[in-house]
Amino acid sequence: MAQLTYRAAVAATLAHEMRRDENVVLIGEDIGAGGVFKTTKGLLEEFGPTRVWDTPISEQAIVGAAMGASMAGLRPVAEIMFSDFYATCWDQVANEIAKVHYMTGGQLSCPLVVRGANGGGLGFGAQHSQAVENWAMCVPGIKIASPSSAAEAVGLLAAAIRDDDPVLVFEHKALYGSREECPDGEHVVALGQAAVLRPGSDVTLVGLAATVGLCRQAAEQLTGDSVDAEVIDLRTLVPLDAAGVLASVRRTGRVVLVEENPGQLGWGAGVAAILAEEAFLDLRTPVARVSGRNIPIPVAKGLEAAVNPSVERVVAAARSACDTAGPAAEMIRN
Amino acid sequence: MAQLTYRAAVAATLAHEMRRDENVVLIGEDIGAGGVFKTTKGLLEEFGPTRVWDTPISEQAIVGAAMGASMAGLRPVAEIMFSDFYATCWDQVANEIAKVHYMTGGQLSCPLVVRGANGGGLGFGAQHSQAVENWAMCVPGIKIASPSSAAEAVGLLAAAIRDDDPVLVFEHKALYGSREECPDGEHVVALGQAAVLRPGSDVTLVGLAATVGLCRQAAEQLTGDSVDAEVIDLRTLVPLDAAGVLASVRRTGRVVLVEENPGQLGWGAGVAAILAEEAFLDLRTPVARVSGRNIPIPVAKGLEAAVNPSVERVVAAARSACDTAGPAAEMIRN
Amino acid sequence: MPGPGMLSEERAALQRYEQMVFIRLFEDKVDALYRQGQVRGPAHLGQGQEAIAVGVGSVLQPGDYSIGTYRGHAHALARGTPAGAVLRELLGRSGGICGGKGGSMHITSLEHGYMGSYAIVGAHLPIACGLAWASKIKGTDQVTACFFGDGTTNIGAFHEAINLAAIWGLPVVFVCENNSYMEYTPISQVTSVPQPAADRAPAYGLPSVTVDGNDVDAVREVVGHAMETARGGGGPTLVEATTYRHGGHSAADPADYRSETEVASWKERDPLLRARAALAADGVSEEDLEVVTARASAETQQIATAALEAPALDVESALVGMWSDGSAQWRN
Amino acid sequence: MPGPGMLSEERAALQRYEQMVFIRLFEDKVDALYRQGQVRGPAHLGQGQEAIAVGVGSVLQPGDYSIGTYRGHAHALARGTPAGAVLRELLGRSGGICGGKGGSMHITSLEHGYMGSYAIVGAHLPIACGLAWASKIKGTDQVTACFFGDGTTNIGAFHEAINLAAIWGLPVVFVCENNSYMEYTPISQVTSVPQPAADRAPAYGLPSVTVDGNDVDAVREVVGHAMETARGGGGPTLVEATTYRHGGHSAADPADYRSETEVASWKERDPLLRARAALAADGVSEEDLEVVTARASAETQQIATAALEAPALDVESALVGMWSDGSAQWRN
Ligand SMILES: Cc1ncc(C[n+]2csc(CCOP(=O)(O)OP(=O)(O)O)c2C)c(N)n1
Ligand SMILES: Cc1ncc(C[n+]2csc(CCOP(=O)(O)OP(=O)(O)O)c2C)c(N)n1
Ligand SMILES: [Mg+2]
Ligand SMILES: [Mg+2]
Repeated sequence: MAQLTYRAAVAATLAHEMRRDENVVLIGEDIGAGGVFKTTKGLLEEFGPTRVWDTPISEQAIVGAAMGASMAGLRPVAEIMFSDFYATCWDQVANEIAKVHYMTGGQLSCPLVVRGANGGGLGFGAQHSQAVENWAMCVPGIKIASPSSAAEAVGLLAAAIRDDDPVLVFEHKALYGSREECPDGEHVVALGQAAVLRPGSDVTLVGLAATVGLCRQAAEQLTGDSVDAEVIDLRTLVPLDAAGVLASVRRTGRVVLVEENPGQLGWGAGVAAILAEEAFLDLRTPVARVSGRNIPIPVAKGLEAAVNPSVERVVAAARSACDTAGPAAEMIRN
Repeated sequence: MAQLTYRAAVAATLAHEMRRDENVVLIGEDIGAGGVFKTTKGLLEEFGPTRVWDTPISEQAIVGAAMGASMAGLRPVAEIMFSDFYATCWDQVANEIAKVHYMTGGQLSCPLVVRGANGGGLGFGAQHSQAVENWAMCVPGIKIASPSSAAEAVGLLAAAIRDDDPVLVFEHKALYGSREECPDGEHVVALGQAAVLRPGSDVTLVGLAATVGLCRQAAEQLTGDSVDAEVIDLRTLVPLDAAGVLASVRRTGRVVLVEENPGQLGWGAGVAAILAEEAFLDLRTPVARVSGRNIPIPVAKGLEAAVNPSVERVVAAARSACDTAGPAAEMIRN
Repeated sequence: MPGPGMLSEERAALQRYEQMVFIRLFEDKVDALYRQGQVRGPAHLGQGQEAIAVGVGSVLQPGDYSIGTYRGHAHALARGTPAGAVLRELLGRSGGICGGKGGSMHITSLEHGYMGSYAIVGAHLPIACGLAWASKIKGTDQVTACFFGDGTTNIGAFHEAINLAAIWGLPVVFVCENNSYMEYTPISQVTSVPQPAADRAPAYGLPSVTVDGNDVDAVREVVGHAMETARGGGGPTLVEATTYRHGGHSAADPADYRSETEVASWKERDPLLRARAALAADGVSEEDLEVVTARASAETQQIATAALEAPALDVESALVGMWSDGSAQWRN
Repeated sequence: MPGPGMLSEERAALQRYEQMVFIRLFEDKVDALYRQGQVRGPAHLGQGQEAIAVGVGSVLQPGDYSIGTYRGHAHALARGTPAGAVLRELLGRSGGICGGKGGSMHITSLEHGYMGSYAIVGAHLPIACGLAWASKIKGTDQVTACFFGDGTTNIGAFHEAINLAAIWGLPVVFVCENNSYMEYTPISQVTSVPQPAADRAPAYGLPSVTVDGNDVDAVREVVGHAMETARGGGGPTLVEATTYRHGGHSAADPADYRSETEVASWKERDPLLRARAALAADGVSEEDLEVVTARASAETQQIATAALEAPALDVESALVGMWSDGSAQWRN
């Protein structure tokens, strides 16, 4: 076991997978110098320029080249520095990579990974702070992972690289500095399995990436109100562990979905819709969501905090769901 | 009143608005020749090349130029021939147009429209058949309209052009040939107001663009089962007439959301989530969705039909919601 | 089969001619079936442009990659893709090369190295780079040929792809089929240089290479040379081949934005007539040439008959095949 | 103010020098405040590149547009944007030019014709086309200046924008600030031609235009000429100005991928030293030059003090201002 930061966990996993499989090659901007988030540090030195390919600022070429190479049998891992930049190569991701296996009747496959920094909290502004895993969830044919901790970064990235389908890995930039014990050697977290990080009986808090931390903190605070919250880390959106969430919600009867996506249309809406269809009888209170506000993300500290989800908002939503003496009381039927 | 096809309604409205306001200019591929869907027929002839601008195949330049021109006071209407191609200029739409007003503290505005052909049903395949209004709904800062008929095409497009914010208009390509009486002269449908096309008391069917027709047909069929369905045409996703849908659902207690978006994450999930949060006590049965399957769209006729929503699926969902003697019975609590 | 008395190069030339004739008749047949309402979705045909697909195809080796567009029937067929499976794909019958999921715009034959037809303009140029990049990394001597149109030279993906191929010295030959039109708009009206591809080559440190795209031998020579360069580690070439599509942008397009004289003048330069004249000049008999045409015609007819009789697709197949394990589950 | 006895062109030259000095000191101050943790988010500074912003700014007329990137402080200031409002924006204090919503990467001043700083590489080149397109449609004689870096020449939006500007003859001057690096990667390593912008100009039917970007007078002359061409209906120019950033890609970047000798050699070519030497050669006294520096320094200090004392932002302002009516309602 080694203490690793989330960013080092990414670099270590890339190295591990590159040692394991010579078909794993890296492509991206400034990755040779270690990457702007230091997630590829040391890899050019270890693997040389035939495995680590520095590119021009050409996101379409980067992702398109990864696609072509994967069709020819390699397992490229492309970096999109900030996930907001997916917009500059969205055709390659949404229209080509996601569809080519299906539309060729299964002839071509894309065992590739695209990874990069996602999410807000660091004052990077409207064009460098978005959580855009909802964009990807709109498009059938791509898998979506988003680790909430260093150890998960290891396990999910390894699984993504080994998967025979295209996987987008959304690393959360506010977590890069977070540190945790990471298993040595092989550590692979199967895609499509949510983790129950804290069992609880009163309310289910569901998070992804950075919002998992909000859920955990909220759960701590809620113990003060004698609310016993279960915390679920979704880990992947596609495949989605709907059964895991449903099982928890059926037990607790209450749920707060905590997403950084704008509530207008984020993964929280996707999960809420499933609950509304399939856990309707089991819910004791309405589904609650804590989402990013439906607004671009501002830079100034207080302003950004007002837009992004917060522990306070999670606690309030959970309390309102559980507080049988409060305003939610009349809404509880069972 | 004139009988117009949906495609002619688009052309007529563009002409009407161009006559009304000389700041309205058109930009797009092959629009001078009338456009591949004939939605700009006759406009180059009437308005000349200083109002109708034929472009190279350069979607980023098209949408970016529209943005810049709108910042300088024009009211450009850009055509993106097939909405799938938004992927090639998604940065301009999602990261620039949607955000520039907010991130400049209100200094710059983008009173522009981007319009084009959306949706499936004609065998155009995975890259030319998507309903991608869900992509746009993921991004705060853009308005979204999608007319279900020729008269609505007139009213919503006119409203979009006159709006001071950016509006994406998703015309449904399977509706272009549909024909209807359209009001002469001014006809503007305010953005953000859903229409109740058929009042009913048992179940609310909510559609958008081509799925409105599915809802109407389903409502007809359901009368045979003595089910009185209310049909709502959402018309716009942003602004969303959530109040209109909530009011209907509070009355009927049952809802089927009928979307062409993949159910994985489409507007149906967005509306379902709102209902799960805000109409929980009023729902007599679980929220039901009929969505596009979570798969790319195939070409062959029967295959495409199996992926897209159908009248049969709407009828079945509505029946299941209403059939108190059937398997949904035990789910009805009120 | 060309007569046994012929020299082998002469035989090969006659085979190329036969391929061109076959592709022409195949496209004509698709056009006819389209008009009968048998082809679902759009069909972008390539009559008039056969010399490029066949010329390039003739210098590709087995194991090489090629990749093209929605106007891709010829490119698939020129690699040996079974025409029956292509036609069944267009008709939505069982036995289609993509199982009815791809249709006309997405014809693909992995087995023949034809790595797909793509329907978003420009999108496949970066993908072509990726194929060539894989060959470079693996150290094989495979070459990738990438077909695209004149209109494609104005989209961003073109620029990013050619630059990447150039800096990495990728073994890819970009073949621009300049047929003078994007859809309805003349390319000259929307392009800042007269030769949309060749005049851009220097912007990537590449020489300007043009070829008469209606002359199959010229295409062979120029592209063959580019391929040998690529195979030898000399990097990419951007070739502009001048040609013309006899029909509209797609089978649905009457193409009345073009003058009759323009169309007529290009039909005089029909690549099939040119190839036939060249063969005749080289001493191939009228009889041998007629045999070729008759055989291609019979084959087309036979393929069409069989395709129209093929069983319908299993509709349930629509709901599988999204993931590489054959499934389409996105949640549990 | 430069002394009253000076000729007006000499006074203007001294004013330009003062603007360059002020921008340098402003950026130095931002750097210092960044190091103190006062600046939230990234700050991309432009020390070393001042001659381009000031040279171009000096030939723009009121009413003209300019547009730039995340490295945009200089471009905003060179149009007359109040430095205090820029600094408050960076510090997230009230009175910021974008209300604290934009920050360093999105400095904008509509009032001064500076139509925004954009943080996605290449995105603003099409927008610049749109500004110029509007001028053309309205028949005004406004010109748009569009700043971007060498790294930007390899992204698709660059290609689409320059082609569009060229075919429509738009009144826009594209100014590439070639500082030899994208972020950490030397531009030569990822670009297929030695001069990333100038060597691409012919691909759009435009002449290759280069200028020493550290010589404010040369920039004035070359860009001024391009602007007159644009204003007179002669269409766009693509100018490549060679320069160097003294610091890292952003204030957080130690830039240890560059050799000390490389940095030192460029610091010898510092545009401020060059301008100062030119002024001295033209007879401007040391005293006048020192006055300029002292004034710029005092102003920077005063602005910083005021900005640091400015009240905090109203946090609620985050939740409004998405739509042009000032609201942010997306549903009822
Ligand atoms: C990004 C994108 N924009 C527009 C289209 C619509 N479209 C399909 S083919 C075509 C013209 C392409 O012209 P060219 O590259 O010359 O190829 P050709 O059709 O002449 O073979 C257009 C505009 C598209 N498929 N993709
Ligand atoms: C599409 C996109 N890709 C990558 C980035 C990250 N990025 C920001 S600045 C930059 C380098 C830009 O280089 P250049 O154009 O030379 O401008 P400079 O920073 O040198 O002024 C990169 C790669 C981005 N902002 N947008
Ligand atoms: Mg063409
Ligand atoms: Mg640079």
